[in-house]
Amino acid sequence: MKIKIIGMLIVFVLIEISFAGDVQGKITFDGNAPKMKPLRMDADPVCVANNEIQPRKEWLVLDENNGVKNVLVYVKESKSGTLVDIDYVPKDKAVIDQKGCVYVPHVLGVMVGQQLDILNSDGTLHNIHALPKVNKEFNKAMPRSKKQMSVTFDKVEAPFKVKCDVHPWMGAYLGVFDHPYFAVTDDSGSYSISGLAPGKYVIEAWHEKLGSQSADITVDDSGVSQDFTFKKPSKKK
Amino acid sequence: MTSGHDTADIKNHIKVYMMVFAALAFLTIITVAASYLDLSSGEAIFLALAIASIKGSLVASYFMHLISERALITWILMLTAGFFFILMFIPMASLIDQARLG
Amino acid sequence: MNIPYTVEERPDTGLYNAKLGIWLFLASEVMLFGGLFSAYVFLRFGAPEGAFHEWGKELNIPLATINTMILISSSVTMVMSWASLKLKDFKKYKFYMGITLLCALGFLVIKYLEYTAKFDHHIYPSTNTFYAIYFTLTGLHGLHIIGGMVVLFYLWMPGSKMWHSKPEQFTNRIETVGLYWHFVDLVWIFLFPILYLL
Amino acid sequence: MSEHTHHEESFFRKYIWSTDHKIIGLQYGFTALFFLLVGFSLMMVMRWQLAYPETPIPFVGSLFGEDGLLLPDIYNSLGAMHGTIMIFLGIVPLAVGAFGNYLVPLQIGAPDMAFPKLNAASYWSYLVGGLVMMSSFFTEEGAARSGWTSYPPLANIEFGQTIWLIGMIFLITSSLLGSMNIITTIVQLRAPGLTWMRLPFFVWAQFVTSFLLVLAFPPLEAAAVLQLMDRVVGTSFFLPSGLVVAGEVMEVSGGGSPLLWQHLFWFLAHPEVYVLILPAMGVVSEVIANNTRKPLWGYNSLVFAAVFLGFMSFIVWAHHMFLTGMGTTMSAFFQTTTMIISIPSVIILSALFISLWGASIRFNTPMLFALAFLPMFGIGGLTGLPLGFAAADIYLHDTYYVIGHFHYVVAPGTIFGLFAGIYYWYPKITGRKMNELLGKIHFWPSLLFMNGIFMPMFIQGLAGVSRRLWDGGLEYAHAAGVLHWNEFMSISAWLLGLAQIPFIFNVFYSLRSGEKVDNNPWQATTLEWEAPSPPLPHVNFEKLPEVHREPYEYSVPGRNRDYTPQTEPKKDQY
Repeated sequence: MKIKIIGMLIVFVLIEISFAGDVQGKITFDGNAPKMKPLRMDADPVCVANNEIQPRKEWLVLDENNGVKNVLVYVKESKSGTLVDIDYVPKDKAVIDQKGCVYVPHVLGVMVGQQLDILNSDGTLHNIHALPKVNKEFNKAMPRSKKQMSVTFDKVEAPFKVKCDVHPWMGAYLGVFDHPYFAVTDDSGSYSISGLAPGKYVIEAWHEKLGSQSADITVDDSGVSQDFTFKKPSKKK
Repeated sequence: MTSGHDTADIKNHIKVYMMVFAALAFLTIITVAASYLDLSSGEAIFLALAIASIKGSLVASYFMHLISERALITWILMLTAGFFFILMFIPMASLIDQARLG
Repeated sequence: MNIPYTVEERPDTGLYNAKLGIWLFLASEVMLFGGLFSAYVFLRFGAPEGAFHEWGKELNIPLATINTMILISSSVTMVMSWASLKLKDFKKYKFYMGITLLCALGFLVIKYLEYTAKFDHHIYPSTNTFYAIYFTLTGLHGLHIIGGMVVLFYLWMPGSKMWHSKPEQFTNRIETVGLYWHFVDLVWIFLFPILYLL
Repeated sequence: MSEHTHHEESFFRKYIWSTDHKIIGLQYGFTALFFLLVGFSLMMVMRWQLAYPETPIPFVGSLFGEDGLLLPDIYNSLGAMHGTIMIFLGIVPLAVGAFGNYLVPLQIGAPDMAFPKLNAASYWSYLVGGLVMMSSFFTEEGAARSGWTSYPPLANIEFGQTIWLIGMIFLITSSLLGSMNIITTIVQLRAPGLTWMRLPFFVWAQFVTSFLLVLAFPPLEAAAVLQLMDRVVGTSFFLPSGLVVAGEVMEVSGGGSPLLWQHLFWFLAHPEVYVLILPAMGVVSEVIANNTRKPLWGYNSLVFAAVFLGFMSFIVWAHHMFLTGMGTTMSAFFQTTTMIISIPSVIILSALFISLWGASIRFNTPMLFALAFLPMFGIGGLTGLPLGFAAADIYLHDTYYVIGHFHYVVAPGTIFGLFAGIYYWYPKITGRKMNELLGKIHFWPSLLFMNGIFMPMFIQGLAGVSRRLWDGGLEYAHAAGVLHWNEFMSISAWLLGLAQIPFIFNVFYSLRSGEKVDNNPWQATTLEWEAPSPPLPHVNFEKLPEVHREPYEYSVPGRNRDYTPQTEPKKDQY
């Protein structure tokens, strides 16, 4: 009897997963693309040496079709039940690297309890300083010999800034979620969130300078597409 | 000194305590009343601290028997008072000195 | 061998040990409050002209005046309880000591009312530097009152048995704890004008 | 007294919850020596990072993370805790708690301290404070890392500081109780005939020290309370408005001043320097008087110098603050007082040097340490003068020069003095002498390596190397020429650590196998040598001593012995 129930449950779960829909879309920017200024890294010779081409600022990165990179898109809430088991923690680690004295990636989502590996590929002193409001702030020096350290976050939090106290130009943004349904747009501004159970959701796109937009979506077996268009920021920087 | 008190002595003391009590109560009323007067801040500070000092010395002299206490205690307290004022005024003086430089 | 001069006075200094001890303790207390008063003066000088006066207007002067009276009274009853022991009147000692404790309790109750009134108006130690030093000074003074009450209560109830076995030492104890109590009163005499009136 | 019968006390009553000043003194002594070792170990770890930056630490590296690297945060913690432990948990408890407790009642002929229970409370408060401090290493956020000076705003932001403050409040309480007790004991319990000018200089040193503690510590307690309020309740006593930390405006109510902390802190911390050095001077004076077999030269001037020193130490504190933008008037005032305070120090040192003149010196281990104290303290004192001048201080401030300066005062200075004391009074405590050969094996390398550590610091400091650098100055071009000294200093530090092994061994070895001695093995004059070795529990003396003489009547012409105890009646001079 018990086995039967468990078997049914497994089948049910499998069906759920296999038929779960994908959300995908593209973020575009409407307006004249501002030019990203090059970063001046002369203060630390190692930083200059570690970059073949001088990196530029990253607060608005567009491709030729105005697709916006580095937008964090995530399911904000579900209107049909919970999103995921509360105890679910992904086994994969998230990774952020300090490479060429910039953070790679520039925007990142992690789950509550998920291990985030912080790498130092530069061979110089970095000091990673996260500025969360809800989670615990941390401020750790990583000398050149310290190649890796790990942190986890234990509370859900909207994207917050991470910076380096040694190199003032370095910055990254980190969002913490209690579900795995989030994605960051790629070079072309596209994103894809997979595995959502059919139902109604609110999804939100967040950008560090352009603000955030949300939309109601209904996911069915065939998935759904949701694009966003961001306008030029009111105050140019 | 204290061991030498006889009964009459103590009874005299009690009279003094009552007088000191009356003086303290009176001075408290005066200082509160004075705070409602329209004084400049310098005058107000001077008046309030003067009254407080009188009250304080009444308590110290009579309730704490400092007026008839041994010299050793007085010396220790004078030393303490000296350092107390140093602690009080040198940080303030340094602030003023700093302000003077602009 | 017992330690000499615990009860009787040493001829050349004229003091028994505990009296010198308590005065040294009070000297250190003077320096403790000296540090805090110094902070008060420093912050007052550093604040904008007249700001401390403005900020202090929220305080309740009538309540504080009553509290000043209460504390002065407790000081009188304290010295009276010692005088009663000198007159070998144990009953009166109990009476005066009881009143002293009652006054101390009254003081704390009024202090509590003042504090809660401030919190109700969303005034906290973090509001500005005046309230920072106000709460610190009065809070530390309140702790001194509480500490004193514990000792006074002990000497009023369980500790008073000593009167029957060692009356002189007990009288000395009352004198030393009295010195402490008057000192706490003395501190308040200065706190009252600088916090409430200026 | 003999008619007073003592029933046997249980082990706990006798050795743990004791109210006997001798047991408490020993408790203080062992705890403080343990903390000294801990504080020194922290420094040995830090010296690895300085000598071989960013290489894994051998042996103990795993304590600091998987890769065995000493990260800057932990380096800062170790630095802050090294200072705190050495000063507040090591030397002050050893100098005042242990030596003061054990010897003051004996030297003034008293049965115990004036307040035995308070004495025990003082020790337990110290122990709790010490454990609280140490516990901060094991918290998630780690120990305090803002230096032993805990300057805000850094100290307001950094982790672990709250525990540091709570620990300090316990330690301050302990010191206050202890020092009130010592003053009362000295004033009230002097043996009959022991007038003020017959007190051994050690007692005078303890007396002045205790006054410094009683009057200077409370302002730091006030400051600690204020900083605790800042950290816990959100006040801004030490945080100015519009404070920007790492590019972000801090959300504080503002209006405070970091300078307030510095004033309150240094009001204690400068007298604290004399708290560290005076007891050692006292010990050294006793040892020198005894081993030169001569009266101390200028006993009166020693006493007045010590008292004057104590008094002046309260009005020099802002010479630590020349770089805070203090005005020129104040700088000039504090520069002047600082120069004045060097006078009594020089008087004391000169008197001790002159005491050696024409003496036939017994070169035993305590005397070697005492003799080494003199030039070492001399170097420490003289190198302090440039720091007292505002103009020179601007260049030298916060460099390794400062570190070298005060370590000469405290490490080969005070600690050598205290070692001298341990070797000198060990026979009184145990009834046996410490092994002389082991003592010399302890002394000579210690002297050598102490200088090996601290002398190069002057070189680095004069080159301008900052004292707080985790990599020892590797990143700075101006440090390049003097960086090679780091390895030399570090190796000296580790060898100094090795040199302490004979001492530790000696302490326990001599307990059983040391040469048995009578009550007065050094043929000394002061009262503690009248008591049995070890002194009787709770009463010290078989018969209450009476004093008839000056403290140091050595080699008085016409007497048949080269020493005359203070208790010897004046009439029958044989």
